[in-house]
Amino acid sequence: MTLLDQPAGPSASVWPPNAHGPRRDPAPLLPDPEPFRLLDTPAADKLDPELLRDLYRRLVLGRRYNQQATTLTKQGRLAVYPASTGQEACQVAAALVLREDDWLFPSYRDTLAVVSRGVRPVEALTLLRGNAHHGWDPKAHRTAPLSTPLATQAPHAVGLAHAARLRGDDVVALALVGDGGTSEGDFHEALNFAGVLGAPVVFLVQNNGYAISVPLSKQSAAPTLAHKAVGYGISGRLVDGNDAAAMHTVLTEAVEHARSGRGPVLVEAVTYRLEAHTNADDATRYRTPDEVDAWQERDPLAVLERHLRAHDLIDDAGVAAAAEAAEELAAEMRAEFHSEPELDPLSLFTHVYAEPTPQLREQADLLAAELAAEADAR
Amino acid sequence: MTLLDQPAGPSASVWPPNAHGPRRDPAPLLPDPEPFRLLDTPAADKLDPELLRDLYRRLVLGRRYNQQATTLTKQGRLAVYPASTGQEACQVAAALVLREDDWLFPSYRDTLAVVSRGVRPVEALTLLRGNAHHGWDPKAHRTAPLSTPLATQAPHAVGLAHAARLRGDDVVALALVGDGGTSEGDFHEALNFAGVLGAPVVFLVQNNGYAISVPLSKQSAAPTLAHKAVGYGISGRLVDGNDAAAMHTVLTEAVEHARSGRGPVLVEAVTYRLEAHTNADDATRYRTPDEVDAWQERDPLAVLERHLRAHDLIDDAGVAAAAEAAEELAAEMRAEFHSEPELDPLSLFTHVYAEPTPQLREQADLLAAELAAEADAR
Amino acid sequence: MSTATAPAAASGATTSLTMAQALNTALRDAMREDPTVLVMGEDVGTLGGVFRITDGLAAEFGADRCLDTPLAEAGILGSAVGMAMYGLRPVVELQFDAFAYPAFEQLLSHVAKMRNRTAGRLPLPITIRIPYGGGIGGVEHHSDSSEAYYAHTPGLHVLTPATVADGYGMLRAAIASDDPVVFLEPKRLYWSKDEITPGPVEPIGRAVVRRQGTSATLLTYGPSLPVCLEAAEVARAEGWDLAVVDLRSLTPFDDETVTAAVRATGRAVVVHEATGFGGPGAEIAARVTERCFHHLAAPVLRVTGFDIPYPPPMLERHHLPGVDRILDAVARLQWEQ
Amino acid sequence: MSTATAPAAASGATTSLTMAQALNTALRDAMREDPTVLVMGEDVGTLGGVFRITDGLAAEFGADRCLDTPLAEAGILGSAVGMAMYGLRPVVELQFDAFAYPAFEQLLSHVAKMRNRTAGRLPLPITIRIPYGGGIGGVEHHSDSSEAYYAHTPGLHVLTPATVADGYGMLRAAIASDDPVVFLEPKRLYWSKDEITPGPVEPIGRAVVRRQGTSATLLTYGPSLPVCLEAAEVARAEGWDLAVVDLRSLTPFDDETVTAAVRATGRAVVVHEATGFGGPGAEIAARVTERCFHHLAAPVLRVTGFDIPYPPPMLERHHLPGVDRILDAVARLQWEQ
Ligand SMILES: Cc1ncc(C[n+]2csc(CCOP(=O)(O)OP(=O)(O)O)c2C)c(N)n1
Ligand SMILES: Cc1ncc(C[n+]2csc(CCOP(=O)(O)OP(=O)(O)O)c2C)c(N)n1
Ligand SMILES: [Mg+2]
Ligand SMILES: [Mg+2]
Repeated sequence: MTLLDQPAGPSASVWPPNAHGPRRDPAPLLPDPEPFRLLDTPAADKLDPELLRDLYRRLVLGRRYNQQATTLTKQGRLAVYPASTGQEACQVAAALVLREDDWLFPSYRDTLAVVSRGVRPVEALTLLRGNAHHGWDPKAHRTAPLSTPLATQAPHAVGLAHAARLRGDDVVALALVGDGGTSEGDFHEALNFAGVLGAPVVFLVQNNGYAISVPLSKQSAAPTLAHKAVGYGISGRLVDGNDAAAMHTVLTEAVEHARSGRGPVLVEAVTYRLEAHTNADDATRYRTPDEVDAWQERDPLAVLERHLRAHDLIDDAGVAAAAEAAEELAAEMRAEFHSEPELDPLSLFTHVYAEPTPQLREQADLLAAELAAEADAR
Repeated sequence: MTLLDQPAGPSASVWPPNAHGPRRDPAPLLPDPEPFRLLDTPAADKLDPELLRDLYRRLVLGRRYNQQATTLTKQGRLAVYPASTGQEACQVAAALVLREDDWLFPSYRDTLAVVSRGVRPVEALTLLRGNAHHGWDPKAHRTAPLSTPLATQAPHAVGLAHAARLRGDDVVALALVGDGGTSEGDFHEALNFAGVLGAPVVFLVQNNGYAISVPLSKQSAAPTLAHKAVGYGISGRLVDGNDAAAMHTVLTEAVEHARSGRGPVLVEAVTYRLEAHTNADDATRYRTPDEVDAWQERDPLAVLERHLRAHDLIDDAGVAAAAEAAEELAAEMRAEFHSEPELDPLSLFTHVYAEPTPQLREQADLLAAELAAEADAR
Repeated sequence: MSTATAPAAASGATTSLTMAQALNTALRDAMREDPTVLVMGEDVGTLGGVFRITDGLAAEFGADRCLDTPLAEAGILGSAVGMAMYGLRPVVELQFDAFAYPAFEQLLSHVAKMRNRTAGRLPLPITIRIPYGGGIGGVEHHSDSSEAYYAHTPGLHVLTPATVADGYGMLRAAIASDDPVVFLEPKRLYWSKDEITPGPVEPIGRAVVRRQGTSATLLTYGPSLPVCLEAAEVARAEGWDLAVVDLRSLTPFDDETVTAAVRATGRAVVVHEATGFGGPGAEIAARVTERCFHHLAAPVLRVTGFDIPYPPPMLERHHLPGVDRILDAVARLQWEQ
Repeated sequence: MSTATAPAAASGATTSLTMAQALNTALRDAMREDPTVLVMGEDVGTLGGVFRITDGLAAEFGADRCLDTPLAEAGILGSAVGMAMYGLRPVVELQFDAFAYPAFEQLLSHVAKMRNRTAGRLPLPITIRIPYGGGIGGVEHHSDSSEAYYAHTPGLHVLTPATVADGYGMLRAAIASDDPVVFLEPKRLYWSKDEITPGPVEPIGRAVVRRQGTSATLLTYGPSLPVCLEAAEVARAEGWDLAVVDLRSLTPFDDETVTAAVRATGRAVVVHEATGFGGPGAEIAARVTERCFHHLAAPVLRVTGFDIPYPPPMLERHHLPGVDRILDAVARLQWEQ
């Protein structure tokens, strides 16, 4: 089943005319029983080699980004970093399938998706560096701030997508949520609103198996998380999140589905968080090295590289070029984080309101006086 | 499919060993496409006539209860009354299928279910009378207070059911929610917890087509509300809520399913609110007389009486006896509401905490002094 | 419930309206003037809201601009955030005070903080209308006074009108604000009636002295304003000439007006329905004392709802600050010094 | 993050523990003594909690009594309500202050009100543990001080320990309480260390004078207690002898101890991290002034977090009440009269 096959009209009913209907056929909403895959399947032969090479270069970049950011935490340049290592195919595809005027709603782990949209790493990582709550211009990049309160960004995406449609723009919003985030009430309310409004929004759940230490089996008893879609009358898709080609295909279809007015889509990408929750976490407390090793085998980067090599779509020079570009990114990151950020304590009081209240003006004066006294004392 | 057919084990997967699985087969969780009905079908022949007559008597009682309560609002004896007229089959069946040690979690419209559990009308209606927040002893009747904040009682039911199981009791909790209530985050979180914990809880959604003025079509785009079950890995059932026999059968199965450790069940009963939202509501603003008329035809009381008469299971004397019992209930209600309730203003301060805080003691003294001064002035 | 659709009120013309009609008119005028203004919430469309404040708006502006939403308050406020990010100005109705609680995470973690988090790049011009307070015989969860939660949350403006004219003017100002406003509508004043002359939109944040007085100053807002005015009338017979200040805005707070009004009399009582402990009256008493300490002949006293869950209808009159309780407090202002 | 599992502490024996270990020991002792006590929340089981406060409990008591829940705070608190109705005593962990907000409806409309609604028939002995406050370099939403919301809600007890001994003793008291307790754990004191001697469970609601003094009284609690004690040390050099009161319980409030401590010096400063406007300090200042007006030489001043969203890590030190800011306030207490 592809997304293009849409539910038919209401089924016949013995019911009196009422407000309950029309009832829909659930079949087209249900995901395939197994995650959609392309690499290492016969269908892969039809894929555009240039797309695959592009995805490869981006995954290499993404992996290096994750490594460099992790290193920055060790050097005290970042307060904390939740790596998306192992989830790069999801991150990269999420950014790649969007048009420039589409909107991305990332969760706190999704800085790589933000960087893949063109935001500079130092801006994407501002929150985690600790000098400000947020870095980039959300409107310029059509990318909402990282959302730390889980799933709360999902209703924002619905509202924005609906507003865009009201204003006549064929803009799509893509919201990123974790497997843990699907348990939150906001996830439910967002999907329900999206279904009712028919809003052009795509929800991508990166099911990486854990919410910090809590495995999916303690998070949900659903057949798959994609099955949640049917309860909202929206289409569900299940995809191998470590297969960059499958991710790109499914998300492209989902975005097209939403853009063309056929309603929202819930995509579950089955993937794995190869690193700990953040640098502050100790993952050995809740998972075995064997499990991690097995998933290393399905590392999205390795899977794609194997495919490219097996099909002679890349040579050593291509691999080296990708690695070189990644090193450039890493060097840029090191340079950008080398110096201490500039800080203005009085910025605490700007932007609480458009105009500071009289109360805030008084408080700013107090702080200014303290700073002046401190400076005098020095 | 009956509830007794349970999902098989995990399906085979190409996935590495991980925390994501086991994945389940969704098929057994999905509701039938059309609501389950018994009356006016061949299957009705196998029903126990005594059960049908009992249901009939209870429906007659329930209808009269609704009428009398509505009358009490007109006389100013109740502050407000949300009638369950048209939904009596749901209300009565919900109470009837529970064992004495099972727990009921009613919503604000479900006082008839509470009365059907054996609570005296004057206690069931205390909240709506306005003299206190709540009437009956919840533990004695295993019936939680009416929940006004919608769907918030659903997680309570899950917690109680889980606690009972932890304590070794084979107790089931039944939570009543409206179609509107299914949109709330708490509904989602409750069903998800229930699925993960495998808690012995049954959720009965009375889909009466409206949340105040908002029709179901603006509330949900799901094929049916029962389809929401699959997203939580629990069983969904769709039933004709105006068919008392079907309601009784499906709820009995659901309770048995939960009690026997096979997990929670979500039952959607398709029904209709024949009266306005409450006596303060003007339903003509949002629905047509034609629609109401059509549903009058499917009045659960009329449907059952037709069935009983057609199958010679009741005679005029039986009908008269039911009516008489109902008049007795109505008379009892009138008598109980005839007098003004006794009120103690100082009760405001009892039961805020087990022991009043020093602050509350001061405030109680203040009120006591005011009351004394008032009395003196008289 | 009767209709709130107001006689078409041309700006500048004087009309007799209820508070409900004034609010309805404000919404209509704002929607007419600005196509980005939209109304959303439970039952706001076809029904016109349970208090009929949105009556007629769906008919005039269509279902898209007067949107009946699913029943989920976090979803309502959360999607309003997204709409505001895309340049709309949503006016959200949350049906009753206690039914705003499910939206608290969206309110506290996003609505209140978004401008600040993004250094001004994502302002959220959202108005959140909440019918609040008691005195109408509502059953539990229908009479909470939750303004203290909002007032303690930086990033929100917290307004509450007490007069019909303010119902119109302040709601217009709230909708015009580029920052989120929690707009608290005193339920029991919905049916109060007055002549008003809709004028230009005033900036928010100013208190108003509703009654001049020399003996002591009552500081109040919203549903308690009429009670305080009545108390001041009664007090006259007992020889007290009470000033009454209507705060109108809890955030920002008008220290200037309040401080001047208290200094003028040297005695003050704060009056509100909300629970006293940690209520708005605590802040008001504390800041008035900080600013007027040497002008005060007595501590600033508070007459508030008790520290209890809002009581059932038949007992609510004992909970609500009434004329007698206010006058008792005035009497305790150490007159015999 | 290191383990919080404490050396087995026999009641009555003196042990050196961190606050985290003291809390862990309190949970373990309560679970050993009462089989109806159970711990639940996100990551509390296998991981032992992100701050390791529940470390080792799943191993000792099993997954059913130390329950890893799905990630949904309203669901956690809501199911705890049902468990308490069936005779269990759930101890709920909400992972960080701002992640308690999704549970506010359950907290405000059910947990706080259930005993009252049912005239005492459904008491809810639930302890809600919330790591709160700043000072540990947490990114946004990880450093809120939300105690004012809880303290303003009748029906809740609101406790916050500031010493290792109170970490143990007050958590035991909270779990023993038949009423719901919001138990606020100052994150930045988790690693503070002290010798403690676990003793019998004390009743809740009493403040403690941590330092006697004659010049002025600092009123504080939780994370600000060590700062106030340090300020008092520094003040000595400037000739002030400051008393320091640790409130420990915001609800109930210990008027007796606080009033006596303020009357003894005639001057007071309230210190806390939470936003000042409508914060706990407002209530404290207001009620102290009501009770001590003629003993006061100066208005009660407040040193609090500013009225802004909690700042990013690199700026938080400018927001948090520090020694200098406290001493500046003390200096403003009108000494030259
Ligand atoms: C509302 C809320 N509750 C709790 C947290 C604390 N927390 C941060 S990340 C996390 C786990 C998230 O798991 P998941 O959604 O699967 O995303 P992942 O970390 O796997 O990317 C938790 C519990 C939070 N950020 N927000
Ligand atoms: C959390 C919450 N939001 C809003 C309301 C106001 N309200 C009371 S009843 C109602 C409609 C309920 O519809 P439904 O769940 O279908 O139940 P029904 O009235 O049809 O029985 C609404 C919106 C409420 N009680 N609780
Ligand atoms: Mg995850
Ligand atoms: Mg309904």
